[in-house]
Amino acid sequence: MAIMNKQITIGSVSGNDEIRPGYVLMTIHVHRSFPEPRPGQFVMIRIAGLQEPFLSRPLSIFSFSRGRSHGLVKLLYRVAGKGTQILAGLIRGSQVEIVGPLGKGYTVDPSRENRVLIAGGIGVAPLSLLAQHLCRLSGRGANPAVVYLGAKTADELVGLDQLHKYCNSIRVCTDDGSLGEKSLVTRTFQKDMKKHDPARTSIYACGPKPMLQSLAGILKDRYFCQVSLEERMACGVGACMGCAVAVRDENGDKTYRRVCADGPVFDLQKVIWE
Amino acid sequence: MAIMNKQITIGSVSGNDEIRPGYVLMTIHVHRSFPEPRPGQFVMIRIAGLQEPFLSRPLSIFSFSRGRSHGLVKLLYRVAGKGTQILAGLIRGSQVEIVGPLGKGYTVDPSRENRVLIAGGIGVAPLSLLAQHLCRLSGRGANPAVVYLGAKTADELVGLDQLHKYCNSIRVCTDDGSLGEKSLVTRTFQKDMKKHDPARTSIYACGPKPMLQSLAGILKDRYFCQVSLEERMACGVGACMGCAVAVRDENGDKTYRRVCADGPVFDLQKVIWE
Amino acid sequence: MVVEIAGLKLKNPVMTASGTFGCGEEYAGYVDLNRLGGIVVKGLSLKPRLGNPPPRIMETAGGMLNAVGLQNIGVDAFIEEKLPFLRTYDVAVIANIYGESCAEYAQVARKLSAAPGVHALEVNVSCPNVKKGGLSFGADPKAAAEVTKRVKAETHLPVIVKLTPNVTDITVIARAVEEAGADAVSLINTLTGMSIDLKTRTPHLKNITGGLSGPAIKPVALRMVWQAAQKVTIPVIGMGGIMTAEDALEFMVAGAKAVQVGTANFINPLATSEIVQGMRQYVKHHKLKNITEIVGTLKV
Amino acid sequence: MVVEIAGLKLKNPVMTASGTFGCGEEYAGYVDLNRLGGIVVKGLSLKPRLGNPPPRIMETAGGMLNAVGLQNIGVDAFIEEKLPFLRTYDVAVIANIYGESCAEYAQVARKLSAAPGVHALEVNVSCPNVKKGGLSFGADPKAAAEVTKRVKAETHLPVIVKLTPNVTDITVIARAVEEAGADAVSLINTLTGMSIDLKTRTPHLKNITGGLSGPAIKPVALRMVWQAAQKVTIPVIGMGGIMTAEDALEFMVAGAKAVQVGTANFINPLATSEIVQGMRQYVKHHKLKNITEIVGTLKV
Ligand SMILES: Cc1cc2nc3c(=O)[nH]c(=O)nc-3n(C[C@H](O)[C@H](O)[C@H](O)COP(=O)(O)OP(=O)(O)OC[C@H]3O[C@@H](n4cnc5c(N)ncnc54)[C@H](O)[C@@H]3O)c2cc1C
Ligand SMILES: Cc1cc2nc3c(=O)[nH]c(=O)nc-3n(C[C@H](O)[C@H](O)[C@H](O)COP(=O)(O)OP(=O)(O)OC[C@H]3O[C@@H](n4cnc5c(N)ncnc54)[C@H](O)[C@@H]3O)c2cc1C
Ligand SMILES: Cc1cc2nc3c(=O)[nH]c(=O)nc-3n(C[C@H](O)[C@H](O)[C@H](O)COP(=O)(O)O)c2cc1C
Ligand SMILES: Cc1cc2nc3c(=O)[nH]c(=O)nc-3n(C[C@H](O)[C@H](O)[C@H](O)COP(=O)(O)O)c2cc1C
Ligand code: FES
Ligand code: FES
Repeated sequence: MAIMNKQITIGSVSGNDEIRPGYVLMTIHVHRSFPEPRPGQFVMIRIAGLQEPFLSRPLSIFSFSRGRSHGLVKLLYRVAGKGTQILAGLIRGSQVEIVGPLGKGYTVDPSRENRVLIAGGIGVAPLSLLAQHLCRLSGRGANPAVVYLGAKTADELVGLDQLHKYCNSIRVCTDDGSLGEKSLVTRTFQKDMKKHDPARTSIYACGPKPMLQSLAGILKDRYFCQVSLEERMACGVGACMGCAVAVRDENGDKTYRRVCADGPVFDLQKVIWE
Repeated sequence: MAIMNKQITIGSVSGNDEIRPGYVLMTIHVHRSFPEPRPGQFVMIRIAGLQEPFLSRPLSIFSFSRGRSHGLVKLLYRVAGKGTQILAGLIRGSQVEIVGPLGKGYTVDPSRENRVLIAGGIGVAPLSLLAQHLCRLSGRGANPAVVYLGAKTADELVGLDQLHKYCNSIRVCTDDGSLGEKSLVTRTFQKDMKKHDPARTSIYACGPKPMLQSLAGILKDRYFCQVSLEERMACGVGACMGCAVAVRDENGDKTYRRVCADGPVFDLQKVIWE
Repeated sequence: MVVEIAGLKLKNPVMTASGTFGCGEEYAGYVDLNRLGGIVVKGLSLKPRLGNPPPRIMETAGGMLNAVGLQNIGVDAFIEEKLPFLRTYDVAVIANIYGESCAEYAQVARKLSAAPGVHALEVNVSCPNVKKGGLSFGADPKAAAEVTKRVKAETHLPVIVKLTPNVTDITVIARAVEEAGADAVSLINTLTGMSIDLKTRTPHLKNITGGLSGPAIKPVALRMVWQAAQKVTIPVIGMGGIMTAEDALEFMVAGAKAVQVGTANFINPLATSEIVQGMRQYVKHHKLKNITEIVGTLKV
Repeated sequence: MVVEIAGLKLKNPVMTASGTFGCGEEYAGYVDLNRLGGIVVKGLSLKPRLGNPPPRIMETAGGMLNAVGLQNIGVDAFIEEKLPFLRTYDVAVIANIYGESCAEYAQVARKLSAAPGVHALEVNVSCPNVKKGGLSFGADPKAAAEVTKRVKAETHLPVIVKLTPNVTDITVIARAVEEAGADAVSLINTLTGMSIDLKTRTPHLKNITGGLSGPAIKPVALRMVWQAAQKVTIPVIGMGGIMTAEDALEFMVAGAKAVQVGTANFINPLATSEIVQGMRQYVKHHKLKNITEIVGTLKV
């Protein structure tokens, strides 16, 4: 029999600031018993007591810390539509309901010491927590990962400050050259690729579909790359079959997996881009 | 052609305090151009940008003042169900949308100088604005009205402080005697009735249906009494025919009138209690 | 943004839905009626109707139930008391009509056709309290066709038939009234629903059941508009939960040549004019010659 | 709070709705499955089904659309992989079944009837992709009755037939399946709806249309449960937008002997257990002997 250990967390919004036009950092006070999230995990969040937006929204955990009296969950999100717009309108003191941490998250293979993080746009959110995690694993002063961080414009390049806390090797690029190199992040990485020995390298990526798709083309099956995927979600826990993504199963046949429960992190080479 | 002079007001909640268990006083900053409300008028209020609750809620204007930079609308409401519960949860700084002032309000007949206000429970809300108005009309120091204020218990007797600003003749009663006389407000009034000369008296009442119905029985057609009625509303402006109340028309035949547009104030003797 | 529905020119595709905008007077202080595509007035019957006893409305999740019961002053009083006001505006006036029998529909249609300032008729065949058996006119293709024919025979005005969604296949009814001569169909009317007061164990509405409207029904409305638009060649007028210009445009993409805005007026008295404005912006932004270019362009 | 549905004893009237609770595993960490009245597992077909391509879901006002397309591992894998887990609980397990033909329904029913730990069958006759013509089994009283008979012939288990709301008169279908031997009916399944992405002018769902569920449909569901309960003598199981104990109790007052909770699970993983608890409080507060006392007590 399953252990009943899962709960709904009531959190209190202690900050919800537009750090860039259309990008918001939400800080939520939670009970200190909030389970330690693994990098790549997410929460389903909704406004307490409201049914609008009707479905909870999946957001990656951007950062987590635990103090004496409470935990602090940070979410970094882009205002994409109605739901995130309403979330962005929450003022300090508002109550939110959180289910999570959910999903399987990234796995860290200790034998692959060369870690590469590739983030496109808001895809930086789950990779930030991963950077924090890798930093802790590898100890002070070490450089836990090489980061490639891209966005359309400087205005949309978020999360850099946070990443700088953990990594000192960060390559920044923008589509229009307004910050860092003028390049797609996948191209910037590709130019560097030779530096990364496939056998020793673990790649972690998150970003828009076209970016991940092009990354799949670049990496082929020579590199092991874990990607965090997004799909619209209803339940977030694996019950509704709503968040299907097409992947190849063990026999190479197409099947649908649940982003929420079987992912959100998948082996890039298994993903079928429909 | 009608003049297009009606607007929707965006207000900012500057206070929303539970003054008694289940009774909330909301203070809303509005633009200083907010039209001067007549006593008995109401607003349709909703949370800006939200569709929950779906319909706006009608609330009487409890008090209004205009400063240099803005107007202050106060609403006094009872948490009756889902809608008022959500309203009660609004924190300082929340934005609300207001349509109004709406409805016809009470009329003040200068020839009937003896004014009697009879309020049951939250029915005190529109009568408070009326008291303020009468006080202004009759000048400083005068006693503009005799007030009978009743509620189930002391805990549910709200609005007394506000009334005291304008009237010094207030008879208080509660069903259980926990404050003032132990009596129904209609009974307390009835005992006093002889003091009020029908020809010189104008009665203004608001309260739950049973109270108004019993008042109708007490007053018969000897007194002129204006009552403020409540019905569920959708539009608040007279378009949907949702807020029907049965009244007798000029010929004494039953017809339905709109509480929002034809009322909310009606001649008590015309109301048909179904 | 001019659209033509069966010979009737509308300045733009945005009309008010019957029963939600009175006869225009109540909203004239909020909205410039001259900027609307059309005003569909509330349902008119031969004789004045008292309507149902209250409570008549109830809120639901994302919508509302109503059982107004077609309270109206009757077609004669409408012509005398309401039309003169509407004639002061330069806007298409569509009279929504209702009868307890085919003969009554015909009579109401005849009277309105003779009245100056009525530009089209919308025939409400989705009413619960009609003469024949349990089924309403609108749920039976034969009865719906019969009403359509009778009304057509009485009028030179364009005839729009308004369909009920409470049927297994709305396209069957749509085709039946098209064949009977309808110049356009409008859909959807309300879904029949119910709401219960647990405390008293009584229905919230005195009428027991009522019609569900508002955003809650939008997915059903969009689906039916899309289905109907593929099966008839006459124009389809779409409605059901339209709150914003985006909603309205979605109905047009699904196949509606024009739209009606109902419950939204209650939530936001400026809804219609904001929708017209939003459509105009869309036309500009997408450099369309006319908004009608998007009608029925859903890629499936 | 025990209720009996056609010989099947439930600890309380609260079941999970098919397709919204997986096979119980996903919510077992949140809810003590032993405290539920029953678990209706997700729709099972003879062969495993891949389901529809994504996107499969879309939010709507007060509800959601889904077009999962009955993705499931097939009845054999269910018996082998999922039932053992469910058998570790002391809870009624109801298998929701689906077939592309009457014969398939019968086969699935036979297999499940032989499997230990299945306590009842719920026959989903509201599926769009079935063999015959355009109409689904559930919209045609004859076809619905036929499926019911075939399933009944294969099983000793109580047979619940789950009805679609996308019909003109649900009581006709309810009576048809009652006459065909159904032990109970459950309603409603989802309303067919649609949602459009204005930017791309494509449907939000790859499947174009989907099923609408959640509070948005509650008024329609309540109305149909009330109508059906008056026309059949077998128990009615109500569902559609139930979020709280109050909602559930309203369905019972309307005539449902038990209820199912669907979309609410997504919004609040604790929904079912909170509803059971709320019902218990209601029983205590109103000093009822059994919750069933309120069934069908609506005063009209
Ligand atoms: C596991 C997971 C983690 C995520 N983490 C983050 C995060 O940390 N920060 C962040 O900004 N966003 C994140 N997202 C995406 C985020 O959930 C969506 O942007 C959000 O739900 C959109 O809601 P909306 O109502 O604002 O937009 P909508 O109006 O619903 O949609 C706006 C646009 O976003 C797309 N969209 C809607 N929902 C999703 C979704 N679940 N996934 C992808 N696209 C969607 C729509 O197709 C549409 O194009 C994550 C998604 C998943 C599945
Ligand atoms: C013109 C007018 C002025 C009003 N002024 C005030 C006021 O100043 N202060 C105040 O507390 N209340 C006032 N009301 C009543 C107030 O509008 C309702 O209490 C409120 O809308 C209930 O909403 P809810 O969602 O909280 O309750 P619901 O869950 O909708 O209902 C709770 C209970 O209240 C009843 N109810 C719901 N709506 C109304 C309504 N419009 N009128 C009467 N009863 C209703 C329901 O039948 C039910 O019994 C006024 C109503 C009208 C029509
Ligand atoms: C209060 C109310 C009254 C209505 N009266 C009528 C009517 O008289 N005639 C009619 O054809 N439709 C009537 N309707 C239906 C609307 O015109 C419209 O078809 C329906 O509400 C769906 O659109 P909406 O969701 O935009 O409101 C009424 C709707 C409401 C809410
Ligand atoms: C994601 C999802 C999947 C569903 N799958 C099934 C199914 O497999 N079989 C079935 O009979 N009903 C299925 N349903 C319908 C529900 O069981 C229920 O009838 C409907 O959702 C209405 O209830 P609700 O509003 O409480 O969700 C599904 C509903 C949803 C939302
Ligand atoms: S969101 Fe429900 S299964 Fe993934
Ligand atoms: S609330 Fe619409 S007419 Fe009064």
